[in-house]
Amino acid sequence: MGEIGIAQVVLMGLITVFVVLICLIIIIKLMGAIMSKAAPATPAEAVPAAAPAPAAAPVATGNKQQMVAAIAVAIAEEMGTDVSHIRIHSIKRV
Amino acid sequence: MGEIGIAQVVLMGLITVFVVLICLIIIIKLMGAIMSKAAPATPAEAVPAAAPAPAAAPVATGNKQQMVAAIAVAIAEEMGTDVSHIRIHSIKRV
Amino acid sequence: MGEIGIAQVVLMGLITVFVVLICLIIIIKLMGAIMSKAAPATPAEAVPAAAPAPAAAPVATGNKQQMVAAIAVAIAEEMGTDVSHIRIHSIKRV
Amino acid sequence: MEAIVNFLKSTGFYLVSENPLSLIMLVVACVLLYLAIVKKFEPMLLLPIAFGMLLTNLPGAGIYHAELFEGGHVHWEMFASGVPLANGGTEAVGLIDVLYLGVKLGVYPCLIFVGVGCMTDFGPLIANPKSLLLGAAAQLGIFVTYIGATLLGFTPEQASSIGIIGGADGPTAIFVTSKLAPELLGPIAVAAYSYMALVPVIQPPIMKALTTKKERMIQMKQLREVSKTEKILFPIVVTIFVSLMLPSAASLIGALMLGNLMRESGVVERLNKTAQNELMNTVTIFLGISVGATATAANFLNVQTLSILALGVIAFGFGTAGGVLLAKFMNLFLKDKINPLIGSAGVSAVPMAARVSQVVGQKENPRNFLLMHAMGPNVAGVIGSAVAAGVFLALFGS
Amino acid sequence: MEAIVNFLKSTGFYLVSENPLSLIMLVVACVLLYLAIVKKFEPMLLLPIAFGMLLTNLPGAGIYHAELFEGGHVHWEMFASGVPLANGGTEAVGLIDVLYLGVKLGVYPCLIFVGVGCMTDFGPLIANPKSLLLGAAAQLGIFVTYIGATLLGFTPEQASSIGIIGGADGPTAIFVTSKLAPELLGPIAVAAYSYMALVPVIQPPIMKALTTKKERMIQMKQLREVSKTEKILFPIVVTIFVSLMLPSAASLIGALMLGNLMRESGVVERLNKTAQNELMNTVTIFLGISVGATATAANFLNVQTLSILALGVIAFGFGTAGGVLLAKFMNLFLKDKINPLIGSAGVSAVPMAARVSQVVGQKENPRNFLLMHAMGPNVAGVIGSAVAAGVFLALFGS
Amino acid sequence: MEAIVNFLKSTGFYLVSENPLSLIMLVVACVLLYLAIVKKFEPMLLLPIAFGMLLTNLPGAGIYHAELFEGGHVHWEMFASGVPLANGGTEAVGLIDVLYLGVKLGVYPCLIFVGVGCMTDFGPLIANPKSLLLGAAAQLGIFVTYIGATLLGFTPEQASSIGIIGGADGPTAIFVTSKLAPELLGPIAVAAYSYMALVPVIQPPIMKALTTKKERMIQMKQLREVSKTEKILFPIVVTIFVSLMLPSAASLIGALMLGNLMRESGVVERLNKTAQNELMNTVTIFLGISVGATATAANFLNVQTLSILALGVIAFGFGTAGGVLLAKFMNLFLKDKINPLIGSAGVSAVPMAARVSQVVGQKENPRNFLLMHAMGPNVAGVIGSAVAAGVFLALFGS
Ligand code: NA
Ligand code: NA
Ligand code: NA
Repeated sequence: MGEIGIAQVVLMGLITVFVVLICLIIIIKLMGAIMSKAAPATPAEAVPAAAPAPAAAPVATGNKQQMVAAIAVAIAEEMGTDVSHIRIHSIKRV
Repeated sequence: MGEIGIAQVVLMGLITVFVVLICLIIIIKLMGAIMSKAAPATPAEAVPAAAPAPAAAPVATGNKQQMVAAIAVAIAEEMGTDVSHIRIHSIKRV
Repeated sequence: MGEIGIAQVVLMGLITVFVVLICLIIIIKLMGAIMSKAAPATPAEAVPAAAPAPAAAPVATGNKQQMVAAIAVAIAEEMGTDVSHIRIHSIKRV
Repeated sequence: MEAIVNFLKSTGFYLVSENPLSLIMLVVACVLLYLAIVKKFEPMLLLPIAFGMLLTNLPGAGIYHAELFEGGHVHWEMFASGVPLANGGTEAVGLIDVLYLGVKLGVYPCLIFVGVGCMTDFGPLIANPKSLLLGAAAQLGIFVTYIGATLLGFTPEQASSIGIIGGADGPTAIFVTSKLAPELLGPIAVAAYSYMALVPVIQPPIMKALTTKKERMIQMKQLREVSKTEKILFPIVVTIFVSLMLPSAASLIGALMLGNLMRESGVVERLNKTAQNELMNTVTIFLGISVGATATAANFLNVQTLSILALGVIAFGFGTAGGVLLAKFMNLFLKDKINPLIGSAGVSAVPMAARVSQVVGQKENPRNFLLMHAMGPNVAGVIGSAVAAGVFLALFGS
Repeated sequence: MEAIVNFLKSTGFYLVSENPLSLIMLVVACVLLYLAIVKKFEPMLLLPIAFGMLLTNLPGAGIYHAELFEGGHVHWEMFASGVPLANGGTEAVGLIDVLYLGVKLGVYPCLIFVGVGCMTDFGPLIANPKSLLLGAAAQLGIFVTYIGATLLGFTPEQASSIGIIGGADGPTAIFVTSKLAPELLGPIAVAAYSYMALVPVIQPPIMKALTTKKERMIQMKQLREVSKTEKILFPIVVTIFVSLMLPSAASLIGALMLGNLMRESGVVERLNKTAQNELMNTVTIFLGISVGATATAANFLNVQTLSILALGVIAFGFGTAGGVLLAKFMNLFLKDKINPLIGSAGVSAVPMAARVSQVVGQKENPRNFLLMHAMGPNVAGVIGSAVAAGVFLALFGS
Repeated sequence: MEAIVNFLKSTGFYLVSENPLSLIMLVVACVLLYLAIVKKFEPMLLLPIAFGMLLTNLPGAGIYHAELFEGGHVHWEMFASGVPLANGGTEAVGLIDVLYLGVKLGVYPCLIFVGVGCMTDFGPLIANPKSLLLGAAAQLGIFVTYIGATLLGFTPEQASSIGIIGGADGPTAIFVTSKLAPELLGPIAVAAYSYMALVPVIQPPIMKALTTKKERMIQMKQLREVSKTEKILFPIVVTIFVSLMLPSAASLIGALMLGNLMRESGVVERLNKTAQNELMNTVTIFLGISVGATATAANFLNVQTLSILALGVIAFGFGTAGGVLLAKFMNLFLKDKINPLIGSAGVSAVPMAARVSQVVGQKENPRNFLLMHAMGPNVAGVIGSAVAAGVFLALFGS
């Protein structure tokens, strides 16, 4: 782009950064406004991307409460540690 | 490097290997000497790279027997499968 | 391969697919016949590629308390180290 | 002042005004993201494909340059010196240009097939080798679609690539298309993965239309157990035999069976795990965004794409019908009847199509468990499509 | 006898006598290893960088050849036939020559950004979009440094690369530098990662100097909860909007947001995990040693490097000040006051800078929890730096 | 009709009739698969190698084309435009063509060495540096084999590559061979990994023949504890010193020590894990099938291969003897006697050879625990072989 002064670069840079980020503010606010109208906010915390808790539910039968707790904790934390894909196929009483 | 005889290659090779490795002996001994002077040896075993031991405490309470079974199964499978995919096919009362 | 009609392509394609897969049927049957002659079938289910179950057995016996500690440490480390390397640094009586 | 004008002229908003079709492509990409995320249409591939489509259609972004691969060749000199621009300058190659090399050189689909092989249990197929006939019959859709595409004016190379959609195997479709008709990669990949996700919608009506209630209630004998030795020999024997019959299918079959051998041999568990997890995931990301990136407005927004989407449904439909009908035909001769519902699983789309057989069967007869029986034709269909792909590559490959 | 002499002449000890500066570089590499291992200065990158620096400065080792990338081009023919030596022979390409291709073609920084996106929660930013202003203001350091570097005689391309150090984002700095001033990759990477590690030392005095005790004690309202839908839409919307505004920022923003979409969509968990773990770790190793390898004695041991190290501090300092001062300015108009300490987090250096805000804030007011509030400007700073990078690439990119 | 004839002529069965030797190679590949799977001979590498050998010998499959790498160069133009065929057409590059680039450019062996470094504990070597002498003596096999190979008519480059089999380090052997005599990659890799698996068969008779019962019963003093600092300094110091002494060994030693530094530093645990798991596994698969693919009938089915297999045993045997004999010689001067059984571990083949020392020792004296003492020479052997490799590369490298 040929000759371009220091001041021009700095001004153009700062202005661009501010303009782009201010536009993003507006976009986010619009998005939030539409969301809150469209639906009564379902908070992300209540629907986390990976929700290990429900997996415990079917297990929570019988009098094995503590065992269930232990397994659930171990598994849940295990899931937290990156290793992936826990499947409890069945827990049988003998 | 043009013509080079078999004997030359073999001699040069063996000599180089021995010289380099003998120098390494000297270097390691020097390093050890400096270390032992610099500080009263902190053995590696005492300062393991990653020592998460404290996390064990909260687990070691509560109803032992059932927890043992649950956790033992979890560990066993973990060890067997090495990286991922924990599947509890069945848990039997001990 | 120059000019080749639609019908030719379709016929050749379907015939090839069927011929190849029918040959595979014959090969599999032959293989099965040889197997059943060679040895009294050792079912795959009985010798799974990765059989972690036995590992649980030795764990489920003996002095419970120390085992809890040991296992708890193992789990804790497992959690801390994310993927592999189970190292039991110490097993203390609780 | 002039600088500012230049700057504004370089924004995407200005460039969009020159190429407004890319806006439509952005909408298409967002629709695909919606299908992937909300409708859960094969998200593992559709999400990266859709994002690649989005990135490639951002005017001026320069993340993918089709010029680098024009004429079926890789233009290394441009990788070295940059891509020439209209204004005489050059632009550095972008991220997806580099990633696309793996598609162009046929590496990604093969590596994904190694991972698929690691995850596939051919046991049900070995236990019931007749399944292979159903897996063969379900390739009918491929060839019917080939006819249709040719009649619609596609070249034989393009018609082959479109036909392979009916194989319901993403990697096979992408492998063939990248060799024979790379200009159609975008629409074919989108069609293949979308219809795979739609298998539970497309198949049941066809399955019900072609079978009687009595047929759907047929219960099948339990499968025999398969020895470990057979499972280990299977991938070796199949690789050798199929590759000798049809050398052009060797890459796909070889990759699939290498993975399966790593699985069944049990002696390379570390490699098996990496191949089916991290390696496959990495390649899936790279493959998805690269394939998506070929879907530029020029390549995607034309009547061809609509034809491909229409032909794709035909492919899945005829494949389903082929499998079901051959099962009915086989029942004329068999003592132990086959439930024709497992025939539809021959289109592959592993394991979705097998589950559809199970669900449809259980609706008629709640005690009917067809899943394992359907897994036979299901995995046979993968081999069948690879063979069909080999035929096309042998006939039309350069 | 002659053979022995030849052999001795080929040892590094002899070669060192011809190029004693490489010894100094070995010392520098060891100092960096010390900082990485003992002082824990961003060891994930500084350790590989330092080791790459060590390898490249071993005379005669031939692990990296700058000639392969001279003139901004990749010389494929040398990859094929070896690198010509002074004595007329050729030498095979080395390990880092191959790995460096990923830097040269801009692949590694983008892939790392995919991983960063997978690990970044933009929730606090969406909950409090005003954070973006602080993230913008903290880019002040970039432009102040640009001025300084230009006045010191650096070319505009070099000055831009040096300025981006102030963005406190490693991948962004390396991406821009590899495009605009690859000869400065070594010192710029070292400066960027060292100062990121020094954020807890550089920032607090500036933060305290520019704020009153009362300001530092301001408590902020708890952030609202952000819906999953907003989190999913965010990466898509930002990619499209920013890329249309500034196409040259599309690669970085697109890669970051692809990763974030993989995270937030929740439907591609396998891909998300691989992208942020194994893929990112692999690329980090390759990137680190490649970047380190560019730091040869000729490139590193000159007054430029000292200038860059000095300018780097200026960049971080002015960035910190910019964020803090804008927060104070905004407080003139806001009813719910912002604690200006969170402004400094706008330089990114995620999540270190946010933690600094928390620590400094808690020292004045033990019940003050600024961490989540500081995460907003913190992640906004990543976007801000990518935008600033886009401006430089648009102005000075080939 | 003609089409069908053409089609039949393209099948592998027809092509086999023109090149029946490939059938023999398929049998060889199956034998190797048997050794890998049933006999568990180093399956991690032998299984991929054998499968690569199988794929490359399927006539017409076109998965690997030796022409792409003819004359020691990489022919990029063929990667771009396809491989010319006899009939004037071209064929697209295959999967293994692309994967082989990593061997050709020397990347895979180095990356595997990074992983090996991550898994190696040099503690026993640091605790007992005398081990290095045993690790040096065990390289005797390399040079004896070099003499033998030269006398059998091999070129010095080939003889070097064959000799390195005696180093009992797969990556080192493959690195040297890919640089000096790529045409021998197949047989050398097969020999190296087979004999490594056969260490428990080859070594014990030699060890017993060269030692007295009394010597085998020697108990050694427990090793001192090694400080963390020493373990961290070791890889840095070794890299610098060995690379300055012998620049041509820098790639191998540098890669090994980078991995070891990542392990011992403890500050880059994520990188350490990926390098020794997923990265290493991926590279192992790619390396194995690429190396196997070079074993075409023309390259493998000749008297050279038999010579190489014979020379390989000689290499292992003399290496074992060298280590044992030097230990005995050292005992003439030492107060604390060395058990000469640990000398054999100097051939590397980590950790198999060390286990052999332990087993043979315990047979004479059940309370004798030699494993940790044998680990010293064992890991020293890895350094020793890399140094020997460096000598050959310095003398005969282009
Ligand atoms: Na199929
Ligand atoms: Na920033
Ligand atoms: Na060795």
